Amino acid sequence: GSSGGGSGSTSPTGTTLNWAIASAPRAIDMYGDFSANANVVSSLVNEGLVTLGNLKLKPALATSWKRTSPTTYVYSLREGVTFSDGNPVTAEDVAFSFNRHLAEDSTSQSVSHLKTLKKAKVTGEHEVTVTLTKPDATWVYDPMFAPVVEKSVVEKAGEQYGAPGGTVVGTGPYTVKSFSASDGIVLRRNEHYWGPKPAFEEIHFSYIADPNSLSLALRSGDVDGSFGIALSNVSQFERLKGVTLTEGDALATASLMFDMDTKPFDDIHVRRAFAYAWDAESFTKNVLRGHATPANAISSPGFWANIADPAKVDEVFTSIPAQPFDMAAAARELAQSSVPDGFSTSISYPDSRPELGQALQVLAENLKQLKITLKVTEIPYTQWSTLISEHKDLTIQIAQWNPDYPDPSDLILSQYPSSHAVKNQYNLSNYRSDKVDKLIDEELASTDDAERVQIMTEILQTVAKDVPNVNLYWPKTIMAIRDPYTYQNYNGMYASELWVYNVSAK
Amino acid sequence: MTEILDAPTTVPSRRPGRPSILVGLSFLVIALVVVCAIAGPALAPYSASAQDLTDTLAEPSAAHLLGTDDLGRDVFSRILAGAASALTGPLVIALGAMLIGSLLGLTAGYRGGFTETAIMRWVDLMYAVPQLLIAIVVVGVLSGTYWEAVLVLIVLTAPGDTRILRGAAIEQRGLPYVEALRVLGVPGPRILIRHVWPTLVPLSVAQTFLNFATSLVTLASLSFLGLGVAPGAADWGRMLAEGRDLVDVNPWTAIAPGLAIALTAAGFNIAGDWLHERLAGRGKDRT
Amino acid sequence: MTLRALAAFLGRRLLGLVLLLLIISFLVFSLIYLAPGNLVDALLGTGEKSPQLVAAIEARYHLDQPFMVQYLLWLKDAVQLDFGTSIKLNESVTAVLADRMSVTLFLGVFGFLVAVVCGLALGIAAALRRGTSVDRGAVGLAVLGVSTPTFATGLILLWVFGILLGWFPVIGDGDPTFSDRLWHLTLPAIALGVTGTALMAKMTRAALIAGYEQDYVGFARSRGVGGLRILLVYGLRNSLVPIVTAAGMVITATLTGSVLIEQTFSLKGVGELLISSINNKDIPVVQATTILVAVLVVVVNLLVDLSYFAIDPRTRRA
Amino acid sequence: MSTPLLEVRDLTLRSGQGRVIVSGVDLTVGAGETIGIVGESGSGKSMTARALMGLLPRGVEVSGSVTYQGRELLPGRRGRRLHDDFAMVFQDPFTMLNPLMRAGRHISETLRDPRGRRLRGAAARKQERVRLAEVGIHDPSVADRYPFELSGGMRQRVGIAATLSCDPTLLLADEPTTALDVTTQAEILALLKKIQRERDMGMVLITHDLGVAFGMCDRIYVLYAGQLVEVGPSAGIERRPLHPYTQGLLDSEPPADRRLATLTSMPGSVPRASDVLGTCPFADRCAWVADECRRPTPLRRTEEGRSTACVRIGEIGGELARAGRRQGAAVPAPAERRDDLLVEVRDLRKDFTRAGRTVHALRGVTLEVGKGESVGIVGESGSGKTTLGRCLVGLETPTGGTVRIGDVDAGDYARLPGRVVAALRSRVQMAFQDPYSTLSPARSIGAVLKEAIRLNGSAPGQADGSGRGRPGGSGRRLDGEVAELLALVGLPAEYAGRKPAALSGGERQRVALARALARKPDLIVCDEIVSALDVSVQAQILTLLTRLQRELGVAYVFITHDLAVVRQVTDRLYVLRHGQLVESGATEKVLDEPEAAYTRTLISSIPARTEKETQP
Ligand SMILES: Nc1ncnc2c1ncn2[C@@H]1O[C@H](COP(=O)(O)OP(=O)(O)OP(=O)(O)O)[C@@H](O)[C@H]1O
Ligand SMILES: Nc1ncnc2c1ncn2[C@@H]1O[C@H](COP(=O)(O)OP(=O)(O)OP(=O)(O)O)[C@@H](O)[C@H]1O
Ligand SMILES: [Mg+2]
Ligand SMILES: [Mg+2]
Repeated sequence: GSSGGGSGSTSPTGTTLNWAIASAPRAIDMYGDFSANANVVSSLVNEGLVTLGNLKLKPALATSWKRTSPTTYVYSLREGVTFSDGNPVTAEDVAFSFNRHLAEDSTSQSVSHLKTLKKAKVTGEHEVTVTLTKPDATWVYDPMFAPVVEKSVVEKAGEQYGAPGGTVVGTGPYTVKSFSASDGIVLRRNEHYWGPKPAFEEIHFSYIADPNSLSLALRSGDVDGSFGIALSNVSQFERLKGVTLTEGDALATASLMFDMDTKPFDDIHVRRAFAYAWDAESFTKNVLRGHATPANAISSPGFWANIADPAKVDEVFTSIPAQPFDMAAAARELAQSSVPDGFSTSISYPDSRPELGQALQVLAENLKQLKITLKVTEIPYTQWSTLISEHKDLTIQIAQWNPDYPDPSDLILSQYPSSHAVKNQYNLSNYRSDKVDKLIDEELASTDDAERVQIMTEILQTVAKDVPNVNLYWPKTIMAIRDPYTYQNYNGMYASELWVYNVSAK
Repeated sequence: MTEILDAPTTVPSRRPGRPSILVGLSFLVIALVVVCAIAGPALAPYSASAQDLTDTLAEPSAAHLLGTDDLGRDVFSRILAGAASALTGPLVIALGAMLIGSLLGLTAGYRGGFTETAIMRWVDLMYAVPQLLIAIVVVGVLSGTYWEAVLVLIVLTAPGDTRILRGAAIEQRGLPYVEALRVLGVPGPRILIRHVWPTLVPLSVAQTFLNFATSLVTLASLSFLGLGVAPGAADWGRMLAEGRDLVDVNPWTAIAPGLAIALTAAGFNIAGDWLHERLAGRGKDRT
Repeated sequence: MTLRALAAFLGRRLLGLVLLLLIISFLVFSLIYLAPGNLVDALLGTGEKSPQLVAAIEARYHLDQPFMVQYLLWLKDAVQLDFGTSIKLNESVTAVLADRMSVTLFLGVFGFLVAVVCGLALGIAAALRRGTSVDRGAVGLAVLGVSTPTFATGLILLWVFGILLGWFPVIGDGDPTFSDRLWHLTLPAIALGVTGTALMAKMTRAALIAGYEQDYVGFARSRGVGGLRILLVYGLRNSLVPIVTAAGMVITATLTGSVLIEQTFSLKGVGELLISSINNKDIPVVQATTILVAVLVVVVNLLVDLSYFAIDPRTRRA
Repeated sequence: MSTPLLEVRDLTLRSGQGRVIVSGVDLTVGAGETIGIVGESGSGKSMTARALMGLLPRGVEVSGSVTYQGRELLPGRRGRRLHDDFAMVFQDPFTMLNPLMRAGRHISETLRDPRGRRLRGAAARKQERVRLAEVGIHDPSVADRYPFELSGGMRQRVGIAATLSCDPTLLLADEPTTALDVTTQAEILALLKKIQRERDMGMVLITHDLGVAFGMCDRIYVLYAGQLVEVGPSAGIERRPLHPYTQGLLDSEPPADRRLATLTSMPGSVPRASDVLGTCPFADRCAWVADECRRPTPLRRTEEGRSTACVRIGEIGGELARAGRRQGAAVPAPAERRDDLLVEVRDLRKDFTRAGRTVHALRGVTLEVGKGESVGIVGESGSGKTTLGRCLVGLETPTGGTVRIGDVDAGDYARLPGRVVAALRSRVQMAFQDPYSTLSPARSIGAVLKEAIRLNGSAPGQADGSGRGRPGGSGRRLDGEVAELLALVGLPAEYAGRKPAALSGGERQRVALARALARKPDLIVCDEIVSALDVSVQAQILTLLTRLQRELGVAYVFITHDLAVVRQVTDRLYVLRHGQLVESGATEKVLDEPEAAYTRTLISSIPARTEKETQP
């Protein structure tokens, strides 16, 4: 194989699609690797009971499901589906696919997305019943995170299941032809697939992390497309001939988090001063070239589409207080604070998101006027994730939070519960509000969309008043695709969709 | 074969003290960089960090000689401001290496015995793995800052100086003037410091210039890999790495720092070579 | 030099090598151990992590053991040439390295050849035409070569010959066929070879000039020995020690440069692997790669030293 | 004289900057004739030879005319021999052979078979054997050895054989023996003469040794600062030189057969050729200088076969001859003074072990030096002279035997307490051979001398301190002492401010002696201190040494391989061979009535000048 995706000459024929992902997955199986990077591949090979299509929940291996009690869901399985090795999918396999994440010695990477899962049981030849530990309005999405695997195969392969060179057997439209940690992945059409036949005979994935290299690969035709182009590099791709950039809602938020347990960020005036000093308008327009919009809440409007109409969503966001860019106001706030003469602090961002670095540099330049020195450093992604996971000496952090499922409670849930102000959870502000905690529990227990919208709006309003974080901007997600292909309905959850059906020739 | 027949019979001992145009230019470049390092911010039309978000990635114009970068900062001003960091790091490395190298090299060469063995084993260890690679591993693994990178490079550069000075010291140790001083009754440390070292200073200085050039390139390489320098700093290596992404829009964001690095390094290399040729042979002015 | 003396020499050097590898592996291991960031986060990123999950992963990679135990466990396997499984890539380190080695080796050998051939040619031309514009040109090129960071050279070549002129592919290492590899790796190899070329040219020039100053060259001339024979038998042959030494240094420089060049040209080689493994705290890979590089360098140095015996009869019979 | 083989007219060499190196040299060589070019260092001998070979360094321009058998050869092609019939023997056998090539290959590589192809294999071997035999090497295995496996004499023979491989008709030999032992020197010269006769070649012998020139050459060209000052048959010049410089050279050359009361020496040193253009080059050093010497002084024919550049030779001829005669008087060596022993060496042994091999440099040497006495040590190269000297000053630690200096056992300086070492240092000093590296290059002469003086200031017992800020007196007093020391060795006081690089070799050697004298020693070990110097400067230094001995009562251990020199400055003599003493006794006695066979060989190897010149 070749990292360049072969000679590239086959792409226009339409039988092979050459796609770039950032790096080699650890496994083509969510259990082994749950990164978006891996899921781009995995979602074509493995299917869950449900899936997403244009941000809407869709049946996949389950034809329908019922909530029989606040904590019980019954799934009816699609009949006549076989794995890529020809064996039929049994209810046994489906139950196993849930339960294997919960095993005593499980090292499943997707287990945190199955937090409320208690157990899956076979309750009929084509029926599986799932019980939860507590009511969870967002459970409906969660079967996405437990794709269906063949029990016998997984048990035989053990730890090596889905690893490079190891076996993977799924029910998706593609099956793994080869998988090397260095040379890339080749998927071949799964002839046993129950659904519509995808257009491409093969999909070749190559690993290209560096945006420059990616643009070169697109330019040369070695690669037909790639998701998630870094916003700071978009201009480079815009100039490529024969390459279309497609923009979608990322459902993400770039956010600056203050550790409210640490001086001087325990002082709301300091936090507000930061918020006023952030020139979101200018940054999103001039630096990110319009590929982002100023934000005033952690859950961007796109999240709400499934539970509220656009007018309602507008209403929600206008009701959330905001601190628009205003240096005078920032100065006023700081003057009232415990540190009126300014102070000095430092902040790190992950090297994988250069645009966060740009944002910090812009912010730092404005803070300079307030005599606040913000030292910006770039660190490797791994180190950065340790930094925020350790939950020690947080002081001030920056991150772009990405969606797991298209429901506004997704990011609210990870950011604001006081129970998440601990190690390996991401309430990085150490924000503790009894009111918000209570509202979150209510929201999760509710099954009524209007009610949930109502509660979550209240949460966001409350949080906005406390300013535990500054929501810097809502980024767009951008993908690049070469002629003759185009891509429909691109959005930030591309990795959870059967994205290959969105690719079509012009 | 006429070409080969034209070969030199012997090479004239180049008259020292008459630098070529190239050497002159090198010293000019060095002088220029030094001036920028000292007075760069004062000379620059803009502050190196001043942003103008309404004028990002502008092409060269009268207002911005080399255009602006992604945050609307003036590239020309940043190049001028970058001279300071381009000079200080390599300078500290080269001088540090010279100091350590002289100390260890002279001691090893003059004392011999166990001291020499210990020092030279250390040097061998440092030589067993490539310099830049170690720097990458250490700085990368520790996510070191610029100054940590500088520190690592001092440690990695010093063995070269040590080796050279030890060789020279061994050579000097056997020379009659050192033996004469011993017979005269001059104490060893004094011979080393007052007689041998001054003789080797020119060699050291020439080596320091070469080390400077190497360190400049190495630090730039580290910056290119995102190691050491803070983002947004007016550092040539970092600017080149960041400019690489913008080369389509304003190529000067990459070309200018690249040229600055290459020219400065070339300047120091040429000057170092010239000094080597001119100074290192001093003390044995016949033969 | 007798066979026994040679064996003793080799024995001593090999012992030194083993010692060196121990020291290096220990230093690198402790370095990574002490470094910020941890493996669990490398694997799970910023996903929420339950304590059980963290414990399970730590147990799997012995992260719950004390430092020395971890190192000894690693060492025990390493002695049997088992460098473990890459944490990030989930593949055996040996397999990953073998995979990556083919590109790096190709690139390295190619770059080395470029450096040696061009460097020798430039050096010889400069020495023979000392003081002329040929000499100044060659010296100028050499200086520029060592003064331009490898990655910058790479970027320029990539831009000019890959993008503007479109003569060479700009990404990847091509099919495993020799010709495609050659075509894909030409630009990287040239970029990689530039520093080496400069080094080689400088050393060759200096050695040849010094060589031509020797009495025996004048004596040979006075006997009417031809220019070509003087160049080959008197000039180059006698300059072989510094030239081989330079070649050894070029190999080291090539190894280092390949890290940067692989980044520039997006090649999946050992250098790229090293950088990403460092970032990912992939201890087994960093360990094995460092050891591999150290072994390479030490073996090259050893070969260079051994070549002195072959080159110079004085060292053999002394 | 036969028809000229080679005729050189107005040969002028200029360096890149237009500086003249050699100007207006005329030479003639006939077939079967040997001419000599003599002159001191830097006079342009080698450059002339190189010009004739076509081996000039890049940047040196040649003009004039060189005709060979009537054919003009100049300008010739760069990097190419001027003519294939010319060949050259080089000075240094240790550097002229390719170290990585078999000895025999040097001989056969330029040989061609009848079809013009380079000789290889058996044919080459055969030729190598034959040609080695011609130069007196009958051991065929020599051809297969590498140069480093051969002795200096062997290498020079191989070199000569290689030179002859192109069957030249004109042989140039640039100081072919200066790097060799006295005994080997004689053999090589004899060999060259023999081959020259056998082959009826023309030969140009370049040497700075008048004795050698007289013995070998038919005609001699005396070169001084790039100009010929005298030309004539050797016998004529030896009998009666027609130029003050030639006379000076003859006078400076110490005679091997007797000791002179004083060696006359010419003042000053050789100027640069470019500085004396258009004047008599010797004017500044000449006792008879007059205004007309400041004008161009071309060679003028004076009598049959003789020419001189001296314009005043007519007026001063007689005086010149008398000046030479005045030097002639021999003096008896001082009586033996053995009563007051300064140094006593018993059964001294020294082994060097390097790379597993042991060299026995000294194998039991016994030696005594009395107060104020000058003791010579002679022997061929590698006989252990230097090692012996270094043991005396503690630069080497003897393997066995004893060294007593005064009442101190000075066998191992490292074991002695610092106080004792300090005392020893002020009694025994050393001077070295190479004047160019005997002084710290980075420090001024004054600083060097002051440092030595300060070491005295510290009372014995605390001498090994830092040396800085010792009670050595005020700056002014130090300056005064420095001036005194410089005066003692005949240098002006302003030399204190100079760096060694600004001094000539002779001047450096004087400074080195001054530095040794600064410690007011009883004994100075002089290791070949004049062998790197020109004869005229050598004479100055030797005169200085005897004066110092007389005035200060300092004793010398004088190490040399030059028997003529040793006779002039020593009272007693030790002859060393392979680290063992073969003979010792009063210098006169050992040299005039040698007992050991080895001593006789040594003496007979001296390229002796005849005794004629002493005749009034
Ligand atoms: N390559 C060169 N370029 C310019 N001048 C040179 C060069 N080589 C030698 N000279 C000068 O030419 C002069 C004559 O040198 P030459 O070697 O002929 O002297 P020499 O008589 O052979 O002395 P020696 O007895 O020391 O060998 C010297 O003054 C020297 O400085
Ligand atoms: N430092 C040393 N290491 C090894 N061998 C040595 C050393 N110094 C001298 N020798 C050997 O000891 C022997 C005597 O050397 P020494 O220098 O005393 O001779 P010399 O009589 O001074 O000769 P020359 O006339 O050439 O100066 C030689 O064989 C020499 O190779
Ligand atoms: Mg000469
Ligand atoms: Mg000696």
